[in-house]
Amino acid sequence: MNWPLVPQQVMTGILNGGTIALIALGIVLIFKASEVYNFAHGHLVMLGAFLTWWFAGGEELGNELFNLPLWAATLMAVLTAMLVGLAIERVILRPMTGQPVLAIILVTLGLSQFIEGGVSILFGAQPKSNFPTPFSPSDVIRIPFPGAFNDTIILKQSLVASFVVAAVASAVFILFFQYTKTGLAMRATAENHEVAQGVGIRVSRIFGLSWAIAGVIATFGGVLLATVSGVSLNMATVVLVAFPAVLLGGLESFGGAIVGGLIVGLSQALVQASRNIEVRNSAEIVPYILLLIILILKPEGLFGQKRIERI
Amino acid sequence: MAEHNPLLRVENIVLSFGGANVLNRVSFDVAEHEIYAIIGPNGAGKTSMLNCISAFYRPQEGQIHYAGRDLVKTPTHEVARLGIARTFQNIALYTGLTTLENLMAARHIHIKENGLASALFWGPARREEIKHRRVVEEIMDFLEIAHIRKAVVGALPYGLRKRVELGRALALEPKLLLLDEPMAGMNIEEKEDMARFVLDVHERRGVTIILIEHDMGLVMDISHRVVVLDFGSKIAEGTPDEVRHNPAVIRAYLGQTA
Amino acid sequence: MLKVNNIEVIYSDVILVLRGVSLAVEAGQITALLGANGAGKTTTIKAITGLLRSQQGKVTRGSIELEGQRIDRLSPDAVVRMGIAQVFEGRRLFSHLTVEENLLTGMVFRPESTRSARVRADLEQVYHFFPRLQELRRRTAGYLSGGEQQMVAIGRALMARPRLMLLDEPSLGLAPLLVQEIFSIIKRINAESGVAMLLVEQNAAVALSIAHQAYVMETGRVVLNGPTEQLVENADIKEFYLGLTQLGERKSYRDVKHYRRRKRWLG
Amino acid sequence: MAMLRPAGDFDRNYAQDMALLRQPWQRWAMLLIITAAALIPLSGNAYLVTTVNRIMYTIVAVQGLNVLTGMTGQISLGQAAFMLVGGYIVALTAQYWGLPIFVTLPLAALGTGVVGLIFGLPSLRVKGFYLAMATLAAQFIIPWLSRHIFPEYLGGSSGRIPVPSPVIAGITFNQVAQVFYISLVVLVITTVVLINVRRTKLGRSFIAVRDNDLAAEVLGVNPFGVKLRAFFVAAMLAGVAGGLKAISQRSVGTELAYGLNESILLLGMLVIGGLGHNLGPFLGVVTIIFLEDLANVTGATMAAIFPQHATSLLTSFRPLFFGLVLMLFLIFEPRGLAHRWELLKASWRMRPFSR
Repeated sequence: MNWPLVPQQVMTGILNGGTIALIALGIVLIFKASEVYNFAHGHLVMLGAFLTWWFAGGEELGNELFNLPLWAATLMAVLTAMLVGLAIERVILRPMTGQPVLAIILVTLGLSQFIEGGVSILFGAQPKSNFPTPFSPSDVIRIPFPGAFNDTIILKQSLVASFVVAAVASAVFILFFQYTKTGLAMRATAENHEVAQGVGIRVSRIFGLSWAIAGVIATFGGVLLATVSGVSLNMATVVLVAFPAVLLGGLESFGGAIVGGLIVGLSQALVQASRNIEVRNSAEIVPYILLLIILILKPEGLFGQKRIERI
Repeated sequence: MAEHNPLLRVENIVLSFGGANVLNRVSFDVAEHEIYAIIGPNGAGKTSMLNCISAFYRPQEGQIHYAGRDLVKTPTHEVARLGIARTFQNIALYTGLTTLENLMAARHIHIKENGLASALFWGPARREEIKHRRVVEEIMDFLEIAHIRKAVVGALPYGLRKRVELGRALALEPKLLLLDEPMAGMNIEEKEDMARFVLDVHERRGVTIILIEHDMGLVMDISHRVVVLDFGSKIAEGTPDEVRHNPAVIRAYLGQTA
Repeated sequence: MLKVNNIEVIYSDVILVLRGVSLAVEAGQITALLGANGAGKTTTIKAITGLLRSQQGKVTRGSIELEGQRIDRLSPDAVVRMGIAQVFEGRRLFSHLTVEENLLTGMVFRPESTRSARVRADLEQVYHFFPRLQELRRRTAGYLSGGEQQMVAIGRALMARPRLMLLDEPSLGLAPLLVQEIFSIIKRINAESGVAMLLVEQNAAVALSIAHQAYVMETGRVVLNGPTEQLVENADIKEFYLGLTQLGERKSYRDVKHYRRRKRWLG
Repeated sequence: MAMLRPAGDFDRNYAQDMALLRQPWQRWAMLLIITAAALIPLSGNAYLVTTVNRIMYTIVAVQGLNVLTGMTGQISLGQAAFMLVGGYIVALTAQYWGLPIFVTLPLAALGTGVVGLIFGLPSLRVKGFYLAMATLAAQFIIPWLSRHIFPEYLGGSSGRIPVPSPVIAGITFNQVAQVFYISLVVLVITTVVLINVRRTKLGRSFIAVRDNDLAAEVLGVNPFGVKLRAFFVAAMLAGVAGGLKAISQRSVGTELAYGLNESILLLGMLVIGGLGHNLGPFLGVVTIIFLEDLANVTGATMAAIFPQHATSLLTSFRPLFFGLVLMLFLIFEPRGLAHRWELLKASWRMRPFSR
């Protein structure tokens, strides 16, 4: 271990973990509301990033339909993603109601492929480096920290900003769930569709709403990621680490998703403090190794509930 | 007869889930060649008791002695090898297999695997299949389900599926058969058929039977002894006549204005 | 007010569960629906609430009317909007929500906010009937005892301000003493708020003690009905549902015909 | 329905009832199909030979997936990674130990089988989605390892190593038209074995675990043991398929399509063909490979029309088509083409009473 690097990596890891946590929240939301394991969530994140880039006039051909500032482009992308979310629920998942887990997983995998092809046709397959981020790589905050490398911790402003946005978005999300009437209806639906219908909740509307919200937070996640590392098709695969995060925390728990996201971010950053090059290189698979360990030792996750099997 | 020759001895079973007591110090003996009924209101712990006997649930306390072993400590999949088979309250067939294959699947514990020969369906493997096919055909014939031997069970009507499930349990050639509401949701005629099969299994194959059933008439007719559970505790045990007139049973289960 | 006219219900296109069931619930009265396990009581309730469809069941004949309006084609949430609230068999609370949140789920379909004065008043009314729930309001529902859960389930249905309440086996798995308590509260709710009730019960004795009239079901049809004073005098009811005498003279299951050998073909 | 047979065709004993090819014409038809396949390389059509060869080894991989996912109900997102393992085993054992192909392929099967067992271990405690996640972990970890450990043997970051062409009876199989016959023989063997597995003890216990693992356990089947066997068999077949792919492409490595998308593709082929059905892998692989080629042609045509978007168009039609077809099948025909085939067969038997 290269100890002077550790404080720096801990901070970077936590900041990165914020975005992963936000993405993981979207997966947990869909699962809680409709028991769908959404393997296409990473692709929704990517789609959100591409949409924002496009609304911001990213093509730079001079004949763009839109050339909006970042905030407006994000807003437009969020609205579009909401509609996409609604459409996915209505067209793809509603006809699948009652199908086994395998079919549901496969249909989201099919959706992920479809989105990948669609994005590539609409926006081009090449990575985009001109995402309109308000920060440049040299915008950094230096915090004196004795014992760290050069006795300072350097934080990229883009990372700090994305962490703040992720934290605020997560907080808004959880407050909405906890304290609004719609949030209550969603939590009730998550527990039991039939009983929820039986107390007068329009369950299909709740499903649609969950997918719309998932589209929104996926887009936020996409924008945050793009601010840090640009826009590319590869994003979808990179954010698959949100799945280990979800399972680390336990599939049913929002708090768990956040903690899981932070753990994943932290573990990926910490291995980079190693002196061994192969360990440093393992950042991309460390979340999956953690995942295997948790599946064998505590399959229900750190905060999940054990299920009682009935026969 | 329980005193001389208990086949199964349940002792002080305590089972709880997340703090809720499901079974509370339940004990009883089942004699060899007996039809033993477990009755009680919904949620009394009857199915949980069967689940303990088939080693599906692990009670926190108590023992279940059978064939010189404590079933509480036996791996679930080994219980069938000891000669215990069962049916389930909400039919648990292998829905993607045919009737024939469902019964053959239950021969699992009896079929020898022949490695390469099985892979090529040749010689010994083929003879093994045919040998067990004979046993299974006997059972299908007995239960009058031979005409649906090649029908996928998921698509069969409820009454037939119940019968296939009984057939699957019999294909294990059990000494002890656990039946969880085998006649639930059937009309009188179907119930009569099922009662006939259960009695035949008992008489001809000498199988000991533990039965959960709600139809009191049926329980009283075919069982030798009855245990009554209420809130996870045993409140009475005895012959059908004794139980029927037990005031505690009338209060908790049969129902009467106090 | 509620009329069920000769309905037939089929599950998965094959299994006929109800074969022509008719019953009527009068405004302000408690109507009991009795019968053994598997007689079709719960199916009847599901046909009324529209919850059959989620289980591959459907009403293939007959109609269900609430004050003259047909409701048998409505979705479950629309039925609740019409003023029919139900208390599920086995209570079925949202076990991770608190007691008060559970009660509030009963009114989320109504337009007012959860913090409005009307809703507060409704909550107060529930706490008036079930004072114990007031102390437990912040507790997670899953950890309550069976009796307390039943109270929450009834309270949740009350929060819908229903015209008609359907209660499916409220005595299920409760100790006799608790059953008495719950049923006396049910009776009080009916008397004080005037809501009509359809009470499905296996425990005939306790159901008949509070109902105004009752229907008896067996294997998917109604076999007997009338005012409770009449029914408790009926010999069959006494014998089969109240367990007052020995079990009747019918053919024993031991005497049914025996297995015979048949021709066998390999299909 | 499926039991209806022409008048005069009876079974007199159980052996006849179990026979697969019941009538002489069925035997002849089978022989004819295999002979026809064997004649393809003589056509000299390179596209046809390459495609059919690819179809054959892909079928073997999907057959493995069919055992694990179709018959046993355990979702695997890692089949392509297991193919990579098989490819490396074939390449390394031939390169460094000079072993002949009828040793290297079985070694690939066994070696990959063992790797499969390791990633099957979580199935002791988890199922469904959780298990899919464990195999997803395999899909990331295995290719990563191949790029980062033993770079002198596995090719390191270059992502590929050469595979020596097999030599049988003095002839070097360095043409696809020659490798074709190896694939054909392997496919015939795996198909026969799998048909027999399906109708004997092991196959029934696979399906028992899929349909009701809890009941199976109570009735004497050890679900964990059965799932591990399924993982083993699936990985074995992936290993063999990977070996064939490596030999056909004459190199192996992460660069050559062994990623998550490839695993999803294999799973999609199985679903479209028909989960758990012996014919499923055949129908699914043929359909998807045909569609892929169609997508590639469409992409190329479009790229010629819009040259400024050429790269995007060339890569995007494949996932777009595949995702769409997979979703349509899951929504409208979740039992796949094999089920359609069964319906067709039934109506053929019922003619002229069927429409």
